[in-house]
Order: sequence, then C-alpha cells, then structure tokens
Amino acid sequence: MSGYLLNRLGQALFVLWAAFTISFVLLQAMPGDAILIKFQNPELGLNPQQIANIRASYAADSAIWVQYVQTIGRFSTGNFGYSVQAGVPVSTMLAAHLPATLKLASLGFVLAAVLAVAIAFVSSLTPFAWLRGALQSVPSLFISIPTFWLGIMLIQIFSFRLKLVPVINPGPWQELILPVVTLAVPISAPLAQVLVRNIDDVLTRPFVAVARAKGATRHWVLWRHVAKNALLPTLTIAGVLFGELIAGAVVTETVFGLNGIGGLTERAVGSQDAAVLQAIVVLSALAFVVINLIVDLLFPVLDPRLRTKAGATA
Amino acid sequence: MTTKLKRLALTLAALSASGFFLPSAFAEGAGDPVKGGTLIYLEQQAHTNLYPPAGGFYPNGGILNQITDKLTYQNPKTLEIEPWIAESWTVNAGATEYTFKIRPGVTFSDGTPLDAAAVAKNYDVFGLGNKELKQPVSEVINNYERSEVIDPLTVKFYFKKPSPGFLQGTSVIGSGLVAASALALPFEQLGDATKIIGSGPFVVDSETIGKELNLKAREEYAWGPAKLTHQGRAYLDGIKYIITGEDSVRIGALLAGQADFIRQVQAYDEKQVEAQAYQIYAPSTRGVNNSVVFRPDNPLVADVKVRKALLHATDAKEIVTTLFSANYPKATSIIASTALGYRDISAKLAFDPEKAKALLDEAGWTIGGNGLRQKDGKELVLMAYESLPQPQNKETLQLVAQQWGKLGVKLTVLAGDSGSRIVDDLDPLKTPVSPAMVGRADPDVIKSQYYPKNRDVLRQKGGQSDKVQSFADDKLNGLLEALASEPDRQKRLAIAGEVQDYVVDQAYAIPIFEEPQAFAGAPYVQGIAFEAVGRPSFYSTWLAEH
Amino acid sequence: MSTSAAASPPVLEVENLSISYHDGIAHHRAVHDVSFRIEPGEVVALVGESGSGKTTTAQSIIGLLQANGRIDGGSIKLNGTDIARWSDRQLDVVRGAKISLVPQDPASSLNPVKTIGAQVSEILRIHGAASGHALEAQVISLLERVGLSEPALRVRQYPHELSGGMRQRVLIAIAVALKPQLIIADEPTSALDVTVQRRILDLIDELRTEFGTSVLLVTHDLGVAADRADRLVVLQGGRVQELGATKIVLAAPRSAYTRQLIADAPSFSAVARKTPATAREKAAPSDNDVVIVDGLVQDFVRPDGDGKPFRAVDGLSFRVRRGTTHAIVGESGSGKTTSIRAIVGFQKPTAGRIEIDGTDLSQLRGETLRQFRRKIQLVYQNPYGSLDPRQTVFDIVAEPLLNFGRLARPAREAKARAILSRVGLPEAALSRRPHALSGGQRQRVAIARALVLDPDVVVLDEAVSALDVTVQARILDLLDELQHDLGLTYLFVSHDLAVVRQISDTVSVLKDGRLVDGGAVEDVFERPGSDYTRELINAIPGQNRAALV
Amino acid sequence: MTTFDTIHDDVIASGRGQRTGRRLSLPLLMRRLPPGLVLSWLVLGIAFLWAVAPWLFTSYNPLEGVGGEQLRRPDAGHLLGTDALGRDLYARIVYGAVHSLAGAFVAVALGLVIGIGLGVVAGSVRRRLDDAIMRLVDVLLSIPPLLLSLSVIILLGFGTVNAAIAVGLTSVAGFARLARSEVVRVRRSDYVEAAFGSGGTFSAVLWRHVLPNSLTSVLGIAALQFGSAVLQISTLGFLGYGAPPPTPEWGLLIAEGRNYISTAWWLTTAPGVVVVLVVLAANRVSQSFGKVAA
Repeated sequence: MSGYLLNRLGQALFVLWAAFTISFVLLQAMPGDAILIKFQNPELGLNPQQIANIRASYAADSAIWVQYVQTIGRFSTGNFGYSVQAGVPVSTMLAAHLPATLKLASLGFVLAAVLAVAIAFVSSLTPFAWLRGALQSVPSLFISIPTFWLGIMLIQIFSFRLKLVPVINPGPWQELILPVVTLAVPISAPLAQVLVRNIDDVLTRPFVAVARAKGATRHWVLWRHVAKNALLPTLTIAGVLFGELIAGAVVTETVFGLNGIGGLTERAVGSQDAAVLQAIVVLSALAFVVINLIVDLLFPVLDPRLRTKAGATA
Repeated sequence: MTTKLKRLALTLAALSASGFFLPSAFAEGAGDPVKGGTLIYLEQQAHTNLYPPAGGFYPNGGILNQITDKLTYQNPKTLEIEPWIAESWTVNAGATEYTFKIRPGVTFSDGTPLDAAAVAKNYDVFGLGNKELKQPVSEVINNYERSEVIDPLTVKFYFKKPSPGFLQGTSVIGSGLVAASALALPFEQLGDATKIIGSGPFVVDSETIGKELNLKAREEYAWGPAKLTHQGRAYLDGIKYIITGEDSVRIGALLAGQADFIRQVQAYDEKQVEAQAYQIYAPSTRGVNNSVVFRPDNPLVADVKVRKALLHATDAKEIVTTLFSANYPKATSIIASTALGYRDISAKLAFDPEKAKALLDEAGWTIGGNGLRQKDGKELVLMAYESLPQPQNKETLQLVAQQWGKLGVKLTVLAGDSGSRIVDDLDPLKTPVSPAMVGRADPDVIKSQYYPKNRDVLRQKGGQSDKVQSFADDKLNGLLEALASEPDRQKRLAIAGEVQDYVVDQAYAIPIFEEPQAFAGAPYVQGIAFEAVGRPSFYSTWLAEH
Repeated sequence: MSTSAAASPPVLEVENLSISYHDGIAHHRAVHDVSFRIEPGEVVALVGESGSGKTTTAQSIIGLLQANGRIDGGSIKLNGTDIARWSDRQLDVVRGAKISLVPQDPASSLNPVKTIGAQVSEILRIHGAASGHALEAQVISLLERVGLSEPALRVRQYPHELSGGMRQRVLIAIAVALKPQLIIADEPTSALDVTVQRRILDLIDELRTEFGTSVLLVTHDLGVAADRADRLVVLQGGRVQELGATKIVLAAPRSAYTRQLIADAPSFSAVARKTPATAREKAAPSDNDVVIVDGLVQDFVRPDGDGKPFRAVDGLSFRVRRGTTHAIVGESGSGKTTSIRAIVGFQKPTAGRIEIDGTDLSQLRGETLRQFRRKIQLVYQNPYGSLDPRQTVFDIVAEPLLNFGRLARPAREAKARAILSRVGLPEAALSRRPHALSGGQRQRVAIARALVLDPDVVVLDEAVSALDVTVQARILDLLDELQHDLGLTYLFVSHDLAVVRQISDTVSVLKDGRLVDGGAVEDVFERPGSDYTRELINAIPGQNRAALV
Repeated sequence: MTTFDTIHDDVIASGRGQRTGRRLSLPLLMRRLPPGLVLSWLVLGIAFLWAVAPWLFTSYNPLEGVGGEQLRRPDAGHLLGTDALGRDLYARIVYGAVHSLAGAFVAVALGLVIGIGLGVVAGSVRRRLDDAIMRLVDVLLSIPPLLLSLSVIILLGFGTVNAAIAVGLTSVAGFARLARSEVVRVRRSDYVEAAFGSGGTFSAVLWRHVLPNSLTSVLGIAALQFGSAVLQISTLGFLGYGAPPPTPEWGLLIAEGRNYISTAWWLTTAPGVVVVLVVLAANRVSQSFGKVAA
C-alpha cells in the first residue's frame, strides 16, 4: 500500500510540475504583459523608456529560462511572488480570496449533490411516469442554461423584482444564497444523470430481485440496496466536476461580484498578472490531485470488494 | 497683478455663461441637511492606483476626490478658481512663478501638518516625478522647475517656461495633496487605498481589494473650499464603495433600493431611472470630446483627403440619437462646448456623404469588385479597438463602421485582451483608427490629448510608441507647446481655437459627442456635487428621510 | 390434469397462465395458457430450453415479472387464493414468507457491499420474525444449517469473500429462513461446478423434506430434473409440451419434443456419439502426435503485487494424436482455460514445452507466431462475446482469409460461403449480424471462422456448454462430421463429463492446475485413477434415470 | 439440421430486443422514436438550416441597424424586437447560427480527434506510453478548463474559430479518458482475441474491431459535448473573450444583451432560450445515441 501511495505522490508531483510549466509557457507566450497593461496607461503618460525601467525593476526583463528557474524555485519554497496589478504579495491575495470561494464551492457542491440525489431517487421511486419523465429531463435542462445567464436572471427576479435577497452589501449568508444556487445548478446536472443511470443499472441486478423476493418494498430496496451501489461510481467523476466547479466559480463570482479566487482569476487573466495566475493554476492543480487521491483512497473504504486482496476466490 | 486676477475671473465667468448647469445637483434638497448615514456607491471598476496624478481614471478620481484636498477649488458653475487649501495666491506676469498662502491648521489624517513643506513635496513629485519610486509626472503640470518654501505657510513654484494652466491645474483631481508617507511609497504600492493619507473630508477606513472600499467622515475636518455654503465635517458618516461590474446589477440594485448612488448609467437606462423619479446626474467632462482619431503614420490614412472623407462620412447625429440621450450633446468641436477655449467649428464637421465620396475618388480610392475602395492593390480596410471605459463605445464604433461602409470603407471593430489591445494600440499599422477622449477643464487638455510626450493619440514619432515610422506634425506640436506656455489669457484661448481648427482641418480627429459622466442617485440623496470634470464630491451630500 | 389426485389443496395451482412482454411497440406472448399444480412437499420441475418461458412463469408466480412483462390471463392460486393480480403491497407479505426464491447466479445475487449477515437477517427483519440477539443467533444457525463452515465468521464477510457454492448456500439460507411453503429454485445450480451442483441440490432436498416445503425447480437440464423432481412440466416456446410424473414422462414421453430432449441430453445417451478407435493405441505416444504438451507451467503475479506468484497450471503434460479428440476436464479454477490459452499461443508459458504439428511455440515471435496461428484455432465458450457485433456473419468468416490474404477476393468469398454452408448456416444468415442469430447459429459461425483457415488443430473451450441441449447435440454432431471429413484434431475443454464421454478419445482431468488423471476415455470413466475423477463422474446428473433404463 | 436453432432464433433475437434495448434494426428504431427525440431532431434541423440558408428565414440584415428603430419591443415587424443599433434580433439569431454551430462543431471535432487519438493509443499500446499519455491527460484535467481556454484565446486572438479551439482543447482530456477506457474494454473482449487468433495484425484488428466498437459511446458523448461547447463559447463571450463585433454569435448575443436586461429583457432572453433549446436537443439526441450504442 505504501508503495502505491509513494507512486501516487510521485504522479501528483509530476502533475503539479507539468501544470506549472504549461501555464508558465502560456503566460510567457501571451502578447503584452502585466507591466505593459498596468503602466502603458494614458493617465500615467509613461514613455517606453520608463516602462522598460519598471520592467527591469520587476526583473521581468531577464531571459525566459532564467525567470522559469527563478519562479519554480520560489514556488517550491511556497513564495508566490508579487502581483504587478495589485502591488501586493500573491500569497496575501490568495489568503484574502480563498475563504469566499471555499464557502461558495463547498456549499454549491453540497447543494448540487442534494439536488442530484433528490432528482435521481424521487424519479426512480415515483409511480407516475410523467413525473419520472419530467424529473429526468431536469438535468438536461440544467446543463443547457448558461451559468452567467442563470445568475443574472436570478438576481433580476429574486433580488430586484421580488426583493427577497439583497445582492448589494448583504449579510454574510444572504450573499451566498443566489450564488450557491447559480453554481449548484450546472454541477448537479451531470451528477444527477450519472446517478439516474446507475440506479437504473443497479435495479436490473439479480440481487435486487432477491431482495424483492425477501418481501422488501421498493423503498426498502432502493435505500438499503440500490443507493450505495449507485452512489459509489459517481465518486469517480468528482475530479472532473472540480474543474466545472472552478469554471462555475469564476462566472458566478464575476456576476455576483464576490471576492473569491474565481473573480481574482478573471481579473488576473485580464491584466495578465502572471504571478497570480501561476499561483492559481498550481493551487487548483494541487486541489485536483488531492481530490482524486482522496477518492482513490476512499473507494476501498466504501467498497468492500476493493478492501480484501483481489482474486481471493477465483 | 490683482487686475490680472480679476480679468481672469471675468473671462471664466463669461465662458461659463455658455457653460451648463447640473439639473438639481446643487439644489440643497428638501429641507435642511441631515447628518449621518452611509452612502452606498456602486462603482463599475475597481480603482487601479491612488497616486493623485493617476486620478484621471474615474474610479481613482472618485475616491481621491473624497480623501484629498487641493490647493484651489474650481467652481463647477463659474469655472472660477476659488481658495481651498490655499487662502490666496499670486502669479507673476510671465506665469513662471506661483506663490500660494496655505490655510493654517490643516492636517493630514495621520496628524502630520499640511503646510508649505508638504505642498512643496507634493508638487515636486507631481511636477518632476520620481524615478526610484516609479512615480510619473502629472499631465496637468507643464514646465515645472522647482518649489521653494518661503515660510511654513507660504510656498512658491518656479517654472522653466510660462505655465498658465498651472493655477487651474492645482484644482484638478490629479493634484490632490497627500502626506509624505504616501509619497514615500513606490508607485505600485499606491494601489492600497489604506496607505493614501490625505487631508480630505473622508478617510479610508477599510478596503477589500477589488471588491469594496469604506470611507468614514473625518470629524475634525474644517477646511472645505471657502466659498461653499457647507463648512465643517461632512454630513455623511461614511461612504461604501462596492465594485459592481455588471451594468444591469448596478441599475437594478439602485432601483430596488439596495444602493444610493451609482456611476456609469448607460443612456438606454436613463428613461426608466427618471420614470421612477430617480435622479440622473450627467456632469460634462469639459474636455476633449468623445471622438475617433487617426494614426496618420499608417499609409492608409496618411492622406488628409481620406481622413476628411471619413470625417464627412460620419453622421454624429445618427449616433447620438440612436445610442445616446440629451445628456450626450452632439460635438461641435474637438472639445466640449463647456470647455475653456472652446470654438464652434460645427460647420467643418458637417455630415456630407457626397463630399466624402468625391474626396475619396479624388484621393484615388475607387470602388472595387467587392464594393470596397481600392488604390493600387490596397483595400481601404481600417481597424480599431473598442475603448472599454467609454460609454457604448463598441456600439458607437459599429455605427461608424456602418456609415463608412456606405462609402466602401471597411472599419473592423477589434475585440481583444488588454495585452494585445495595448500592444496593437501602439502600432499605427495595426490600429489606424482609435477612439479617444479625456476630460479636464483647461485648454491644456488638448495638449494632454495630442502631445507626443502625453497621450499622443495620433502616435507621433518620438512619442509613446517606438513602432511609429515617420509621422510627426511639428506645426501641431508647436501649437500645443504654445498653448501650454502662453502666459496671456486671450492669446492662449486664441491658440486653443487655432488648434481646434487645425486638428479638424487636418481631420486628425472626428469628434462625435460631448461625453458626460453619467451617474444616478436615489431621490433621497441630496447635495451631490461634482468637481469641474465630473468626479463626484460627497462632502456636502446627505441622505434625506426615506 | 395432474395424475395424482391429492386430498389437501395444492400449494400452488397455475391455470391457463398467459404472459406477454412489451418491447416498446407491441405485446409479445411469451407464455401461453400454462397450467400445472404443486402439491405440498412436492418437487415439480419446469423443464425447457432458452425461450421456453420457464423463467417468466416462475417470475410471475412470485410477482417479480420485468417491468415490461404483463399477465394477460389465467390464475396463480396460492393455497387456493389467486395472487395473479395482487398489488406489490399485498405481495410483499407473501414474498419471502410464503414463497421464496433461490436465484440462478449466486455471483450476482448477493449485494456486493453488504455483509452476509446483513443480507440473511434482512428477510427476518422485513417480516419482523426476529430482532436483536435472537436475530443474530438465528442468522448464525441458519448459515450453519445450510452447511457453511464458521458461520460466525461468515456473518461478517462480504459476498466476494465466498466461493460460488458458499454464496448459493447463503441464498438458500435466505430462501428457507421463514420456512416458506414454496421455494422457487430458478436454475439454482447451472452456474456451479458439477460437484458443487450436486451438494447444493442435495441440500435443497434435505431442507425440503425437513420443512415439508414444496419446490418449483426451474431447469434446462433434464438430468437434474430427472434426479430431483417428482413431476415434470416440459415447456417449449411458452407452451406446455408434456406434464406428468417424472418416471412416466421419461420412460414413455408422449410429445416429440420431449423425446428429442431425452435423446439429446448427453447424460442419458449411454452410446458414444462417435465411433472410437480402440483405447490402447489412442493413449500410447506415437510420432503421429500433433499436439505435444510437456511439463507446462503457468504462473501469474498476483494483482496486489506482494506475495509469491500464483501457479495456475503446474506441470501439465499430454499428447494428442492427429485426427482424434482430446478432452481437458476440470472445474472452475482447475487451470484448463489457462493451459489452452498457452497452447494456442496467447500466453508465454512460464515453463514447459508446447509443440503443435512439429513447431515449438517457445520459438515463435511476432510474424512467425502470426503464421503459426493457421495451424491451430480456438472456438470460445460464449459465441456472443467472441463475434464482433458490428461485423456481418460473412465478414467474420472471411476475415481470417483476409489476414493471410493470399486468395483473391472472389476466391475468398467462395471459400467463406462454402465453409458457412458446410457448418449448416442458411444463406440468409450471411448478411446478418451476430445479435440477429440464435446461440447455436452463432457457435456455428465461430466454428466456421475457425475452420476457414484449414487448421490442423481446433481448440474448443467449453464450446457447447452455453447452448441448449438440443442445439448442443446438433453442434456436437457437426463437430463429429467435420472431424471425419477434414481429419481435424480437437482439443475439447469442458466441465461436462457427460459430453466429454460422448465425443472424446482421450482425456486429461485437471484439478488445481495439476493433472490428476488421464488416458483413454473408457479407461478413465470405467477405472477412475483418482477420487476426484470418481467424484466428478458420480456427480453427473441424470444417473438415476440412466440406471433406470 | 438447424430446425431447433431456427425455432429459437426469433424468440431469442426478439427477446434480446425487449430486455436490453440492444442495437435495433433501423425501421424498428424509427417506429420507436419517442416524440421528445423527434422534437429534438427538429430543433437541431432548424438550427442547421439557419446556419446553411439564413436568408430563407428572415429578410432583415443582421449587421445593418436602422436608425430610430433601436430597442423596439417584439412585435409583428420584429418578431424578437431590435437591439441598441436597431438590428432585428431574430435576424441576428438566425444569422448567428452558423457562427455558434460551426464554433461548437469545431470545438467538439477538435476535442474528439485529439482525445480519441490519445485515448486509442493509450488504450492499445503497452504500459509505458499509456502511463505517459494518461499523466498528460491528468495534467490537462488539473488545469481549470476556463483558465486554459482563456489563455488559449489570448494567444490565438479573438474570433469564433479561436474560441472554438480554446473550448475544444478543454474537452480533449475527457474524450481521451473515455476513449481509452472503451478501447481497453473492447480489447479484453473475446472477439478481439479471436481476431488476433485468426492471424490479424495489430493494426488490422485495431481498425476492424477495436475502433468501431469502442467509439460508439464516445460519439454519444460528443453530441453532449456539442451542447456544452455552445455554452462554454457563450461564457467566453460573457467574460469579454467572445467573437469581435458585429458577429451575431449566440453566446455573444446573450452576453451583450444582458446589459439591457432591465430595459430590453428580450435581448438576452431570446438568444438564451434558443441556446437552451438547442443544447437540450443535443443532449436528448446524445442520450438516444447512448441507448442505441449500449
């Protein structure tokens, strides 16, 4: 097992490194750079020479590979450098923006999961075909709505028309209601679809018939036999959903003006704030890797078949 | 000396006769001002940097105008320069020496005194910049040489050449006075509002970068502009700036009663705002009009005939009526009719497609097979980036493109990330056309716009861009320098007029409309004031019962 | 209907039962007016081949038809009350308590993520039969009763930790937990090895006699039915072909179909299907041996890495003479499949020598190996899985020729068509895809594909075990013909000794990767060289009847 | 000889038909089409026609505004009203189809081709390269897709095609994983071994058996991806990285219309609804693929 863990850690490190390198290359290849964007500004009226000086003062004029080595060196020591645009250390920016996103993302994910489970199980329990049909088409509808559009509509309807939740200067939890919904809707869709598929699949397995033959009601079978078997495979898409979660966070935070990593990303891309973007990429890559690792380690815990040595009985 | 001052005042007053008055902005509301309350102000963009000369950028100015005071105060109604931190001043005949008497007892919010030394320090930085700290020279100060502290409350500035614009320059947003501690910081750290120590009626309380900024009133504040009816502490307890990028959210929040005051109200939203008895404020920016400028270094638009043709092909009226409202008057010169030194040259700006066609034919551009004008193998296809800060600029450019299209000239409206945008914008070959505007209530504004060492919108050789091959217009630059240094008022205004004629004769720019800064406020928000160039001042603002 | 007129009312009485399935367009009748009854303590066998409607009938009795199934008519009387149209709610009380089910496939019939204990106790809890410590004790005693070792341990184990036989015992424990009046055993042993099968059937018999439960035994294996059932109901195409006391039906079958079934059931036909050469020479080694396996060893590294490798085949040696059939017999895990995969060259053996028609496999690499494949061909157990669902029958058969593309297109087609008709496929089938064929037809296609390259040796891996007996019989006939006409050598892998006895000349019996017995079929069957072989032979179902004839 | 086979023939074949909805013959499929699916195809069909022959659907010019006609409410003259420049919204949606659909198509095609390429190689070759490719895929997955596409757009410059490429790249990893798992599944099947057994060369088997059998479900997902590509492109438009004006790309219409939501709700709602419908249809169709393929 430990050997396996080491191997996985090795892979994780590789992924981090590769993600870092790719993003570094992308950022270097972009036209213009943070310094130009910030200082080539009519209000400042700096001439090319002055800008060149500034660039030098950021050590952004040395050879690419030198910068690469320096940056990777800094990152490995946890020093993410200085944001050109905001003029503050990246670490402080991340520290300032992370909590909001964590709150949003975790709540969003929970709500998504709840939605998905509700849709899947209600639709497979209901005796009415029409309700089943309706419920099962909900996920498709959910993925078909542009997130930002949903967000704007929610604001218009619930905040401005119905005046239910303020979006400007709301309470700490009020401010999360609409964003969380906005984020959860698109995430819940794939979850629900996978769940529905798995449930249908598990329902055809012989052990379900056996359970029914014991005299178990459909509810009993669904909760005590189908549920766990159907939920297990959905774990595997957790890693993929994470990406969706981030994309969703960017859009949601932009629409609602939340001060999270998503919004930060959006602004940082706009101003090509390399240091910030690099940090964000590495951060999310790390999260991605960790999540997948957790999922992999979780499987044996949840699925007895993976616990004992495989092929015990051929 | 004093006579000179009088004359100046008179001319200003005369000018402002044509000037425009804000609808109800100064009517001190219903009943007596109420103290207290926090104003919720929705900004479209986050501030970038609070180095005072960077105040030209509206989000920056909107904050600086509350937390800093200036030497002088330009009365938005009369455009007259009135005392503020400076109780009085004298200017020598050559406009090369300015002496200011500083009001006693003024302190920065960190307790340090705002005295002659502090003022001198500020202007040395604004006038000369600071290489080590990367602090650039202020665009409103020309020919600055040095300062001299005569006594604790008297400071004198010397100029290499006449700098008649300087007095007005001391009143503008870019000349806010800050404590030495702020000036000691390198430029990039001035993005942190909490580090900006001013003497203004409000002080920065807390800040969430990119999201929110809280100002609180400064209790001991007692040095507002002398001639204002309101004196002493600001009525408001504080101001909450919330960055709300989405237009629809800003306007919606205001009308839903979630916000008190917002910036950037699009023309198309004005109707419904007023429909609900909310107030639209559209102070003129009194500067260079919202226009389209050419980069003559690009061979396609090097020929004045082509530029003239395009000028006459542009129907500013259609643009204004289609996209904008009464708050956006059609341009009658390259600067606003409310601006100092304005000259009405609308005759030269007439929309005349026939003439345009003729000019293009004359210039040798003939309609080709695909309906585009061609000349020795080249097609007349121009590119321009939209300018995000300008109201509905994307739509404006699309309309211009439509109008030019009728002549067989293609204008491609580019969209791009800020990186490519800036890089391409420096290269006349990539962006032969560019939208442009700048606000400032002094003829110098024309210089800021066109002078190679300033904004250099025409992209001249030796200016902002090293990509320029050859183009340079010495006549224009000469005029601009004269404009910046002509001590005599009349002569100076005459030069201002001359420049306007010249720019339009050369068709360097196609002025479209006079750009206001559009704000909207809830009915109960009273006493909103604007400095001469349309940045709000909340010093006298109060919130009526609601 | 029934011959025995019983005083007490029958436990189950099915009358004119008709069931149909809806396939999205229309209803298709799967069961037509089926009627039979089960007296208390009686074992009735529903015998039939795939598609005979036997499983559908059984499902309808316990009220677990598929969602698209529907009872069109008739009645299902349990102790006189008709439950055919009861709602789920009503049936929930009956299921498990009065009628219970022993399912077909123990591997997938237990919830993989719940402990054995939980799944056994579940039925007791559902019907509130026991709780707390009593419950636990009862579960353990049940497991003990069905002959599971260390029941206390089993309770905490998960299905995958048990062997197939043990799982089936667990399922039986669940079925008998509430001493129901009727147990429906749906092919309870068809997925198990013969020896296990026998023990399981014995267990069911025991419990039946102990609890006086009646059993409805659903099976395709006439042999099993003959051994275990008091009365037979022979189904075909959803209709009852014959019904009566087992002995009578078997002794004097009235319907042609039943006769056919009996004739085709390997376990009944004492006569060998083929005309064997005399045992002596077959066993003796000679230069004419086309397959020579010598000390074959096959190791596998365990998936979880640690520990020493797992030895699947351990020193297997045998020789097969040209034109004869050699059978490799063994139960699951005996290493028979592993060894033949090595023989056809899909695996490099860990040790030992394999020689096919004079070529030593160990020498072969890449292209030479590919060329070698012309000599020896494999026919798989599952004809569905071994045919590409996207290819037409013709393409499938023509492909090998394409691989060794010497023949021109027309020649290729001609050959393919020839071989297809040779294996008895109608012209119409050529353009069909596998899913449109029956199991028998698919296996014929597979055989055609194997033969089209004129190999010397054909390896048949359980090639007929997935088929219905009647179909199986036809295929065996075909194989026999082909061997005669083409002088093929067969390597016949099977767990079914009855079949092996019919068709093979020589045989090797494997257990846990070792050769425990071998030689000419007669010798091995008459004078088994090991207890294991003996056990295997005794386990062959249908011997009562065989004895009876 | 084959009497009994043939007796069971139909029973089994049809039986398979009813229990697992396995690959049905075409006529059967046609009769079986549920209305929802028909509707979906209809939607996609119309969208496609818009893309190929927009002029058949509207007489208005999508790029030329009419002065004084701006921000008209939907009415008989302008089915969906007009935008700030007085351009007919319906016309812009119709003419925008080609941009959006082409964009989505390019995106999916790109992801599909590269993804399947990687996946098939990974799934069919021996372990080293397989591992390498899958690590690469992990890396792709680990970079937030939106961030990736934004930087790609910045690199390539703005425009429908570039946006499509940017979006397509983000789907590569997913396709690669799916393709690989499918290939691995198929490779384990008897018929592939049988193909080798009958002397098939690696490439021949790959081409004849592995690819056709493993790609069905991948294509099913592709249809799904098509929908989300439209959405992702529109999201780019929202973030200000969409096609340059006056391209009437759907995503851009939604994104730009949103500013008028409190004055002219239809500007963002109408294209929004169109996108939702098209994406819904795409999903529905992809599901039906899934069923047929399963």
